[in-house]
Amino acid sequence: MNEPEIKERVAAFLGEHDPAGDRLEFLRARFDAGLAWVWFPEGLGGLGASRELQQVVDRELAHTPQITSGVQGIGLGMAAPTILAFGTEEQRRRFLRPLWTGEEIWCQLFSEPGAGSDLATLATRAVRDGDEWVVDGQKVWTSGAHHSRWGILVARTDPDVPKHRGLTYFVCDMHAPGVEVRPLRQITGEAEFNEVFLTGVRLPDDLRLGAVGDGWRVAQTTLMNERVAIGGAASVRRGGGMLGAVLDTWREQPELRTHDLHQRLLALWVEAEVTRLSGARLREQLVAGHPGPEGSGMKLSFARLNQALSGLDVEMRRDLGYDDWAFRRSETVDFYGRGPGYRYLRAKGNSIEGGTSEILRNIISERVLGLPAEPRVDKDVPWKDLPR
Amino acid sequence: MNEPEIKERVAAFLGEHDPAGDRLEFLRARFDAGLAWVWFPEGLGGLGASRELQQVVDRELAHTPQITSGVQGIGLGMAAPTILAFGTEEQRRRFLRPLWTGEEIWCQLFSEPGAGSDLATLATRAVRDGDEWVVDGQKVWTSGAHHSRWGILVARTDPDVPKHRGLTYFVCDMHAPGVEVRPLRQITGEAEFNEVFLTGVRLPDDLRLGAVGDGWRVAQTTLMNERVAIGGAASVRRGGGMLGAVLDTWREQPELRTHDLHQRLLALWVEAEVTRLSGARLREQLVAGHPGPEGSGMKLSFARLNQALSGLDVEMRRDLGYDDWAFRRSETVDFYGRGPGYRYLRAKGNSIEGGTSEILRNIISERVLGLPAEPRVDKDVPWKDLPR
Amino acid sequence: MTLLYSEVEEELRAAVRGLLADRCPPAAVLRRIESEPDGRGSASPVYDLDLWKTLAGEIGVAGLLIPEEHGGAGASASEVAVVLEELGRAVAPVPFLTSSVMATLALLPTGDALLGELAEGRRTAALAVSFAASPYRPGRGASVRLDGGRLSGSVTGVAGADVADVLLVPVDGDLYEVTGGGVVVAPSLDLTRPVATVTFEAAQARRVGACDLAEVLLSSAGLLASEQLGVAEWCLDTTLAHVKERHQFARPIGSFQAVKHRLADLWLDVVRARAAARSAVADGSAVSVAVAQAWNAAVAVHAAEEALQLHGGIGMTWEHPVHLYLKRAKSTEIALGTPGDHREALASLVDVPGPE
Amino acid sequence: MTLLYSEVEEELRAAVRGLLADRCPPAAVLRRIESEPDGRGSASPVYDLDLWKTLAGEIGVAGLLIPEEHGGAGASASEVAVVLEELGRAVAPVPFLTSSVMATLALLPTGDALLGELAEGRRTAALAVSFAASPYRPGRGASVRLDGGRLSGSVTGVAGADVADVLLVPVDGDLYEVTGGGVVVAPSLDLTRPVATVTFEAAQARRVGACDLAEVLLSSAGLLASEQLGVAEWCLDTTLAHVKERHQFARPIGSFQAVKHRLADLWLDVVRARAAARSAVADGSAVSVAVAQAWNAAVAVHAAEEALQLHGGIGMTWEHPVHLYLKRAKSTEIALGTPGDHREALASLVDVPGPE
Repeated sequence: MNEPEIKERVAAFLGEHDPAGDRLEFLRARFDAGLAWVWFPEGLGGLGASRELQQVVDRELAHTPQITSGVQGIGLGMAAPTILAFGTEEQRRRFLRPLWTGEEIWCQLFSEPGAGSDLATLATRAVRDGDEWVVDGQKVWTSGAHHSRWGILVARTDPDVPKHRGLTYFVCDMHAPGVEVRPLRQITGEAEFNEVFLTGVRLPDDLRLGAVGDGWRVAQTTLMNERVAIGGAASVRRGGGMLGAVLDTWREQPELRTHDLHQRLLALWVEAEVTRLSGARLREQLVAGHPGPEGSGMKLSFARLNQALSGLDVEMRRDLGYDDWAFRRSETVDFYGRGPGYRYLRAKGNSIEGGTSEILRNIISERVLGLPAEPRVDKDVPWKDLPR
Repeated sequence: MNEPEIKERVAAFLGEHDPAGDRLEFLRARFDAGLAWVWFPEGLGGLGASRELQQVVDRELAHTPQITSGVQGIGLGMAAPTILAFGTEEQRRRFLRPLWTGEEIWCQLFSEPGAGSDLATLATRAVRDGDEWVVDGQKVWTSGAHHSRWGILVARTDPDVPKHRGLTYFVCDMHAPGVEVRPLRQITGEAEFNEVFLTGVRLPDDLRLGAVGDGWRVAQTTLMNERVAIGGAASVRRGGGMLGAVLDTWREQPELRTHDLHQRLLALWVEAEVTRLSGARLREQLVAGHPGPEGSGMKLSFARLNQALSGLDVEMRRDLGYDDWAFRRSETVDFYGRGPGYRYLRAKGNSIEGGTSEILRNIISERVLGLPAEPRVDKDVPWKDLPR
Repeated sequence: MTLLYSEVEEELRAAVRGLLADRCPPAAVLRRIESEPDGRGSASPVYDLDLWKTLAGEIGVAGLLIPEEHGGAGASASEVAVVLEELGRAVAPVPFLTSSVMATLALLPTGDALLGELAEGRRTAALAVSFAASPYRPGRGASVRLDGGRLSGSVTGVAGADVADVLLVPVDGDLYEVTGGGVVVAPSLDLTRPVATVTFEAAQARRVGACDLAEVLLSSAGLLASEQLGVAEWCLDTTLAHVKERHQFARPIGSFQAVKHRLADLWLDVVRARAAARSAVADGSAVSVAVAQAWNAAVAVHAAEEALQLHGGIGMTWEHPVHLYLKRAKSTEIALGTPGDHREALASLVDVPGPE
Repeated sequence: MTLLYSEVEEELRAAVRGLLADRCPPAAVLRRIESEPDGRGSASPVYDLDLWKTLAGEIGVAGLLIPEEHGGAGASASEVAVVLEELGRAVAPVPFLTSSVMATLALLPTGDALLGELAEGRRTAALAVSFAASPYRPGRGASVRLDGGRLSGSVTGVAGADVADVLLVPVDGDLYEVTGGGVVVAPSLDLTRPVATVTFEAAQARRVGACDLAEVLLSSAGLLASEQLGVAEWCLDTTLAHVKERHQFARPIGSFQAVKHRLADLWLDVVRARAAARSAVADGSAVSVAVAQAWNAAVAVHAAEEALQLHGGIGMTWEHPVHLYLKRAKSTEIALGTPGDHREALASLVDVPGPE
């Protein structure tokens, strides 16, 4: 399928469906027409076309009702590709359509208090009971859990084999008895995330994704898609982003300037700019079909920059205040709608969430630079015998 | 023995020996009077007194002929305490007197091209042949080897046991056939150090120090004394040392100043000052008899400061020149008699010589902070089977 | 002049630390924060006045700087510094720095009778000066003027005002005592020492005496370096304990070399912060204070940031106390001069002039 | 505008890299240095003129910037930059930057016939400007004046003068060709590109045309960023190879996490240096050049310093080539403006004004 053909399809679809009508009906129809994600197979919201063509569709449908990328992010970015890759035909048909239309929201049940960087050591148990699995454990850093219909869940089904081998991947019914969601307050005062307690939660075996014991491999698909999403080098304009927030104040309030701050700000301006240029170069490589390894570094760079800039911002303003400590849920990270104190605190999470900077440096040094791994002490030890 | 008593001894000694007479004779007499190092046993240059009393002796004899601490440094600081701790009575009597008077210069034959931070992996072999040992191997970073009479040598006598266990400590006769000394040119152009090639060097067994296979333990005594010497937190005045060299130029040539350099220089001034204060505090602790663990950090701090300051110096002067690349031997590090380029290059060695900064951080983290060691892969492996 | 701690100081430290361990563990501070999470309102329930009573009365910290003839202990800055280290270690919500250090330093030259009340801990004072002011710019944030013996104007970012019985207001070289000032606490970055805006509308004021505000702020800044040292020490110690305990990849995370090296470097920073803090109270000179502030303020922030990062996700949660230290550290980076201000002051103090 | 390398550029790179691997490995450069270790004397044997002949003539790098009508290749800065990357990677002792970039850039606007000779590599030129001058202060180190058609005065720190047949001297907005200048090479920090003092005593001079020296230095600085990238790349690659090979404690030292993390950070710096270098030649704007110089000069120094440290003792020896790169990197940190100069320039270029 090529660009003119796809444009024709969109035109035909628009001829049949009025964008000014019911939003949900329109979205469902778009899915059924294969215009949701064109690189998905036909019948599952796609046309089996190349991924680049999606941009054409999105352009053509820019002025029609849209899905809400924020709250649907985990479903779209992580659950969907995993269901596509490992789901049965039945699972794909059951889950993908309401996932895409936003009728069903998804969350991710991976991290645990004891399993962060070392996710494979997770302890949530799933024990088979006839046609069902009984799940017990605790998950953490689950955004959107409180309005999710489904969760992608990795649980331990065999503690007697080494850690990577005893895991199984499930779709967790967030409405099932025994699922308890509690907001997790962060240092910013608000709660973006949740803790999810699973107590005797019964999941039918047809909610299992992939084979028993194959959960680690299935989870890799999810995580690869997460990194793509986070490191996705969103286009930033020169002097924009977190730097822009600082520069606005700098320009508006000359009385705040000192030589110390000036020199540091100039150095950060340069670092932000070379990082921006790297992102631009990376996108050019992607477009040219030669994605480089540079992507692994973008998240690391932005975390450092955000932290340095937001720290400078607080210091520059000599602001001992804070905009609001109220404990409430927030759905998104509102860097620019909030005060400098919030930005400073929230940016601290940038080097932890979605892979700590330490883990990213490990990954770069081993996968990009080819440096040898450290001696492993957990390779062939049954999970239950690991020190913790 | 107390202060008045020792003063009396010195007075008596000075009554018998004319400081204006023959230098060597005076030094020998001082040794024989037990006033060389008073904490050594009687008959070996000392009086079995407490170490602090040495300061009294040194003060009283300040205007008499002195030993030359530079070229004798390794003998005095490293060989002597080791001979005292592990030598036979005969070895102590043979070596200590000419060592102290400077009649015999000593060098250290520890490091090898393949054994730097991991000294215990050294490969120089010593094979027993009757009453002698035959030594083959290569040592490196040996200062003063070219005018040394003796060297302290660690060699492998048993390759079939784990690395720490197969070593033996010797006194190497630097005049023996098969000892070849070559100057080792450094990046500064000059040669402070040597490579020493040992080819079929025959050492009688009575040059062995300590038991066969006990060389690692003996070497620890030497190395502990080395660290004390290097980390010795020499008293620096505020704004002195490497900082002083930069400040002189800064004050004399205002046209060199920029805001960038100014801010960096002020930050380094502060770092130099807090490091100086730490050294002062460390010395107070030593005097009070409570040496803290802070000493381990001094060498690390000074290496960083010297490197940052000398780098700033070159940049500030915008000096593309170099004072002298001539290849010649130098006995000491002449930081202030040479140009900024020399200081910049030579200071790079500060984080390598006498324990790299990486090794020092390992030591601090494990011995001071109590952090766990990394998994060891060489603990119980015979030396000959180690990967290299 | 010594950079070591005396035996008396170590005893004082032990007494304060023991009391705080018992009465003011981080969990207790967290509970106090929770009690009014949005920080709004005119009184700050965060202060533990029972604890303060014991500290001030039984251990006698409130009168440390006050001469014996005024009912104090006549102790030196060096002892006060040890108390500040311990209070920093505990982010203890008590008005020691604001009342027993800053307000007291302002009062001392006047010999006013209020000193006796402060020494006994019967009353608590605050200096109505912005915490963001510095020895080099003492008037920052203040717009108070004297008019017919009455004070009008406001001061922003005042620490300790919300817990003070008495406000001491410096105006044009003189110090005034005011009892009726409007104190409005704003949500503050530092949850354990909120700042307030203090407003006077023709408030009655008693002239207490002369006040060299820059000098008061300089001495306060020197002592603040010890509080920052305490904050950094807690962060280092707590992180060390965490990385020894926390396992990932079947190893304590403290056995990973990158973590070890960072902590070794941090330790070295803290070692030097200790020397700097001691030096600032040993001679109290403008140079020593500027050095200690330039170094320790940054070390405290860095230590708290490293602590948060090495705690991983748990460090981002409200329930773990590390954020209290980060917020305290970041606030004191601004308080009484930023590191950059103090470095700038050094330029002339130690003859490292800038360009032009 | 693209930040990628074109196919033509990659072919050019392959040709240059192949030749250098064959004719100019680090060991060969070291041997050339050894040939006159003290660096004194008027001619610098360090330059490899046979290699230069092949590069200039066979691969045709000398005429890259020169339009076809003057016998050059009429290529873009982007291609020149790729050559500089490779020459930086090899610290190749050839006068490409000084003759084919700096002198050529000065000549280009004049359309002078000398361009043809430079393009063919028959002659080599040097711009008699201090290597420590910058676009913001182009006259640094120079004191040449015109008097009755003759030049007098001197320029310190001139790179490439000792290997040049022709000196091009900018004086008061004009460019002069001089063949009889006194060139005295001083011992230089950069062993592979020594600097000289050039002295004129009423030297005969031919006016070639007008010269916007600041513009020439700006373009040169932008291209120098690619040489610095090459230096940094060699340092990173060589260090990676070393730490994979070198064992201590029965492990490759590259398996130690602290080493791995430092190299990951260094890699990220180099990745960004590549983007910065490409940007500087893609648009050649003052902003892009200042950014590339501010970043890449520092990255090259940092990469060389890390390389030395991670090579341990061997890195401190004359026989290992890492010092050639450290000396080159440190010299180019000063050349054509320090990172601080370029950041200062950005203050006005991108509206980040300083205090006052």
